[in-house]
Amino acid sequence: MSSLSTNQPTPSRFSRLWNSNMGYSFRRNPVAIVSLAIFLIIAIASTLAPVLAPFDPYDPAQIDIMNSEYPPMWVDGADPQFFLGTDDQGRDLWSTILYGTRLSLLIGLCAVALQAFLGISIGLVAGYVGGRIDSLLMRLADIQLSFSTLMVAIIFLAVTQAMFGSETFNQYAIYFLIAVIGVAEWPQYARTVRATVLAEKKKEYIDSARVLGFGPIRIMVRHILPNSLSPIFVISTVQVANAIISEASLSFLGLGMPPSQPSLGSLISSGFDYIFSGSWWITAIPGVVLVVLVLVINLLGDWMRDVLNPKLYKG
Amino acid sequence: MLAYLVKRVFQAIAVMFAISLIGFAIQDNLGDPLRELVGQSVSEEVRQQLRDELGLNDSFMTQYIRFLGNVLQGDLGTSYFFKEPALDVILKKLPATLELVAGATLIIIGLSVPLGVYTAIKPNSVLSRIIMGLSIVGISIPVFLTAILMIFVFSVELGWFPSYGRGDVVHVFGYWETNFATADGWVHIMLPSVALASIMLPLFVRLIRAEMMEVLQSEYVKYARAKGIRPYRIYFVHALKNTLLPVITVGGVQIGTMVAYTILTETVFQWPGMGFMFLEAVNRVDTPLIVAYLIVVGFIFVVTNTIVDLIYGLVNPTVNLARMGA
Amino acid sequence: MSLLSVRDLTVKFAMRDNTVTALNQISFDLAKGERLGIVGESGAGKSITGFSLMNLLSRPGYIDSGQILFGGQDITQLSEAEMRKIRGNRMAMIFQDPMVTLNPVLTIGQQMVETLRAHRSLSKAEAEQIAILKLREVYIPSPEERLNQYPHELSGGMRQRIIIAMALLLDPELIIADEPTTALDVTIQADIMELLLELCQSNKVGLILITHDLGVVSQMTERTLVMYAGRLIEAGPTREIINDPQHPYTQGLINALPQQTLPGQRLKQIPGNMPSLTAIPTGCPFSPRCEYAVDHCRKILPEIVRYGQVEVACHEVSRLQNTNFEEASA
Amino acid sequence: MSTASQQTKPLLELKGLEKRFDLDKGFLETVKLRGGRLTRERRSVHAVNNVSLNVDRGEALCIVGESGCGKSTVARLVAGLLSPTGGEIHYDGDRIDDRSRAAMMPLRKKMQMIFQNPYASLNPRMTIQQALEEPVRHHNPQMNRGEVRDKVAEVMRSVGVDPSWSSRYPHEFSGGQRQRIAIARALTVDPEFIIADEPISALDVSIQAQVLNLMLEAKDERGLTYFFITHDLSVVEHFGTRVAVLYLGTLCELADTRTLFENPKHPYTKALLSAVPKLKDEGPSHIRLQGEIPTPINLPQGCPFQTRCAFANARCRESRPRPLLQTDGSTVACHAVEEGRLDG
Repeated sequence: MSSLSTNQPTPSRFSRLWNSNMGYSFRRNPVAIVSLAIFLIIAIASTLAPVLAPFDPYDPAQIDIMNSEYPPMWVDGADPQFFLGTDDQGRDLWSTILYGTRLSLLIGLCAVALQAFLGISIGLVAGYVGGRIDSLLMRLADIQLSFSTLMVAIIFLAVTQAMFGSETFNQYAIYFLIAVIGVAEWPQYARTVRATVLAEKKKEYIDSARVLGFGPIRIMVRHILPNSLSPIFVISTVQVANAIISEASLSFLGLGMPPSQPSLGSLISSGFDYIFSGSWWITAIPGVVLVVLVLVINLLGDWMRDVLNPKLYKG
Repeated sequence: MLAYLVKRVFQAIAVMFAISLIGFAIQDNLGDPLRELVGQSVSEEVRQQLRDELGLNDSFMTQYIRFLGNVLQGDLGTSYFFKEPALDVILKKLPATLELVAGATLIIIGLSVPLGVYTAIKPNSVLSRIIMGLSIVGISIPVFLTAILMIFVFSVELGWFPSYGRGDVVHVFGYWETNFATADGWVHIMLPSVALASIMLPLFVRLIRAEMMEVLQSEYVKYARAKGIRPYRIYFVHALKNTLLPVITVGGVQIGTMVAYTILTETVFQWPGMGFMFLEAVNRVDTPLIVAYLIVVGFIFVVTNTIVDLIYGLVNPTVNLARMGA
Repeated sequence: MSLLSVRDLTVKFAMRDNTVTALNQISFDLAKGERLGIVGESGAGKSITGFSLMNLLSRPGYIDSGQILFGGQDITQLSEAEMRKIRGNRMAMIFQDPMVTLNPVLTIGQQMVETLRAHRSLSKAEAEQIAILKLREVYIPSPEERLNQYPHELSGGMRQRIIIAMALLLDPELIIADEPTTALDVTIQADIMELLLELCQSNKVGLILITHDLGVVSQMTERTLVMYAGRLIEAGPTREIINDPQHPYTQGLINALPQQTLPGQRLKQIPGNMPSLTAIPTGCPFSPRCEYAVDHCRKILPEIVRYGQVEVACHEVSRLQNTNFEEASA
Repeated sequence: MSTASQQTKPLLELKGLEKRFDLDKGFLETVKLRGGRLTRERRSVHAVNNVSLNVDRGEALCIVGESGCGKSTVARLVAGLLSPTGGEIHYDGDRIDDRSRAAMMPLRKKMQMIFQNPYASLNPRMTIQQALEEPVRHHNPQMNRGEVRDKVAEVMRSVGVDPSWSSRYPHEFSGGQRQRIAIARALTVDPEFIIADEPISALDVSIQAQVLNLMLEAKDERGLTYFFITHDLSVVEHFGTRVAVLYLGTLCELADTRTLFENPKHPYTKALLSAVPKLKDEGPSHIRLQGEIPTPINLPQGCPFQTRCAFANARCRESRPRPLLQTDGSTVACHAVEEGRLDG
């Protein structure tokens, strides 16, 4: 520290990141590298689904029920047209999985974006303003959390489905899913953000900003928020993984994406009926994709937690 | 302590009140009780008359207060499908679900503490790495997929365990029939409990490990070492108690999650519990049953959470201090 | 024979890509019942010295080389189980912050009894009797009641007294106190220090007092070690070191105190900062901040050399001393 | 300094300053079961009790006391970070404690604060340049980029920090350097009054001297007035022109530094002075205080120091002593001093 050399060029943002603690630990961590690679492959492949998929699973003209339940290539009785086999309705499994993964990821990311928006705003306000508003918001968060997202989502979706009827529900299922997963999980963000805001607020640089006469919004956005980012990053990864699982679980129960527009969860669900008759692949292959996707996100989250080591809200 | 108790109970009542309001709103908007009562063939005049008699034309508040009054007396309406009081239908299914939750809880408590403590004490051992690796795989597999996988492996391929139902149950009292009295019952409850535990167990192992590792870094653990206390006493007397305090609160929240997951496991294993019944009720648009389920499950959540909070207050010697502000 | 004899103790920390030397060839002795002060600023390695003596370094720190002879036995060679028999029994430690040293979920009684029973086969009742006796020795009012209290029910000063009582439970030969009063108020600090001094004298216990406060060292100890950047730079009788410091760093440290300058005048500051352990300069580690430093100092590490009652690691002092000796002998 | 009126008007005046922190968050917590009956009790921490003092232009007033004596609370009240429960704060003749944030703005340029922990007083996500530019821009919106940059460079040089380091983040600096930067940040708005809350107690001895010297220089060069909070009496003796001793939020003694150190009058001041370990001491020789410090939640009736004071009598236990002016110009709040009981 005492030997600070002067006149050193300011390094670029990327090289700062690459040479930072985070960059270093990433380069040294094969699990993180492989996880990120797999995640990127899945994300890119599913984004490019319309290009990569040989069939369009949403187009009834391309589906022939006579093609149903062909096993994957490496099993006897396969049809070389269908690389991973076909499902019970005769859809090409490879194409359906690509589209399904796209849906699952989309719902997961959008739901987390909604959670983050709600939770961060509420958490910032609760933490910074404090007092009665804070205790009220946090009480609400506690109660919301104690009811478990899945429970809230199941009841909400069940009632909506019953109210609107299956057809209308299926049409708007994607929005319902994003809304319910997004709204039900805001306390995760709100509590974490609030806890960091409270911790940061005690630090003297906030007092210093107040003595310098800065307004509350400037302090919240310019000073507190940038210092609350690491826990937000860490829980975001975990939340994406959880949102994908929640979506899959809801679709599995028939309360999410309809079989005509299947996400990974609904694909697994439709395959479940055929597991006893030996057509394991309709369940197993989407299942493996789902687990791998969630696993790599969780592994990245774990790595990030180790590196950033934020104080997360407990209990 | 008194203020704390009053506050908690007060809050629990407020939450139950909110749940009943939601329940009533659902009942009010979902399904037409007349259709269930008289069918389509009755004239509009008779319908209006029936509506008046049933109080369906009263104001929202009047209807809600009547609903609340009925709920407090244990009358949650009559199931359209079973033609029985909804509460009875649920109470018949409740023991199956509670036994499933109990089985899973036993597995979780029995395994998470030793595994969490072990991985915290020996973070670099091969076994710890395997446990931590499995735990992250564990939280990445949705419960229903674990359940399907287990059915496929243990029922379809190996044929060791049955794939559905409760098997032989023994009547205990009231509506209570237990799985834990016969060998067949044990065999049937095995897979569903393990499946239900599969997502919570890794979560708890990781939580206990993280807490324990933090506690092991604390000054008072260093001090205990400096006093020459044996490692096992440090781990299990000094560290574990401090570790479990935050785990208790998280555990309370997770009970709610577990009840939600019973819907998934019960569906896969066709376990005749509340969750399975609820999903069927949803498909049949059996509104009174849906509302009754909501209220019963809400009640279970609120009661367990309140109890967990009170236990935390009793176990933690510093809780009083925190409130004294000293 | 000395109670404790440290020879060339070197402690390293395994870092990301290299190892950092936190203690570099420290040697000193402590006679039975002697009180020794270790002075230095943060990062000098004084706390690490304390923990090394208890063989309690935690990862990534480890003793790289050297010996710690305690009662003639090299404790760096002992197994964990053998070491445990010494800790808390023959050698006790007092930590810095009494607010976090005691376990919050165990009562004072439980924590005192377990210490006794870890080393002696006593019944719980017998152990409690000893605990009450020791609590009385540190002037804790109504000790019987304290046994059933939790730490958070007591003030910081009270807790530090209890920790001192715990250190004395098994009549140790040596107490290592790591900044025992830094977290406490001045008036409480004075009480605790007086108590510690009184108990060490009356029980003939050796004391190693680790502190940054030269005033405390002056009051409490017979001999003093001054540390800088992981090295011992000056050692000797406390009076000598306070009244006539030899090493430029020790001089600077004493002269920088406000009471050494007239009010309102500029203080005699030492320029610069202590080097971080990852970037210790070659030669004398103090040379970049030293007003007497010459080229020689920046290249060659000075050995610690004895002159009369004190030992100093400084080229400049050696030069002056040698000329003095030459003059004296001439 | 030019006219007599300016000399007599104090820069800062605290009049009967009070601060209480309520401990009970909701109505329910105030309800207690006492002897089988429900009663309502409000508990609050009495952090500052009826403190009155003046700070004159150009002086360095030191507030001393032990932890929990309310010295930091006084500093935060003066800085406007807290609002008082009672009493008034006047700055340059104007009342400031009841002002809105907007009304405080002009004052923010005149009054700045330096904090204890240099590791927490700089925003870790801002470079030094950003941290120093922010206040300059905020208070001088008319300045252009170049002027702002020049101002920052000038201030950095004046505290002995190389301006070429300005693109670095706080974690790249040592504690002493950070404290210099924190001082620089306060100086960017050219204040006349600095509240310093234990600015050196988190630093090493050799660095403490550097920072104290810097603050003395800034005082001479910029004509600063200091409100200096510390627990370290040797720093007070060196730095302060006058000293106020606080105990449990109450003013015990207020005197010129010289007078206080040569002739302390309040029994607590005496004990405090004797407890400081001196370099040439042969073993401890302090005045031993009896008893426990009461918590500021349940302050005893009468003198707050009575539980530890060797001279406390019935009067001390009943009525709280008022600060009285002594012949040598100091102010002491003690019945025993008033009655002359200590001299015997």
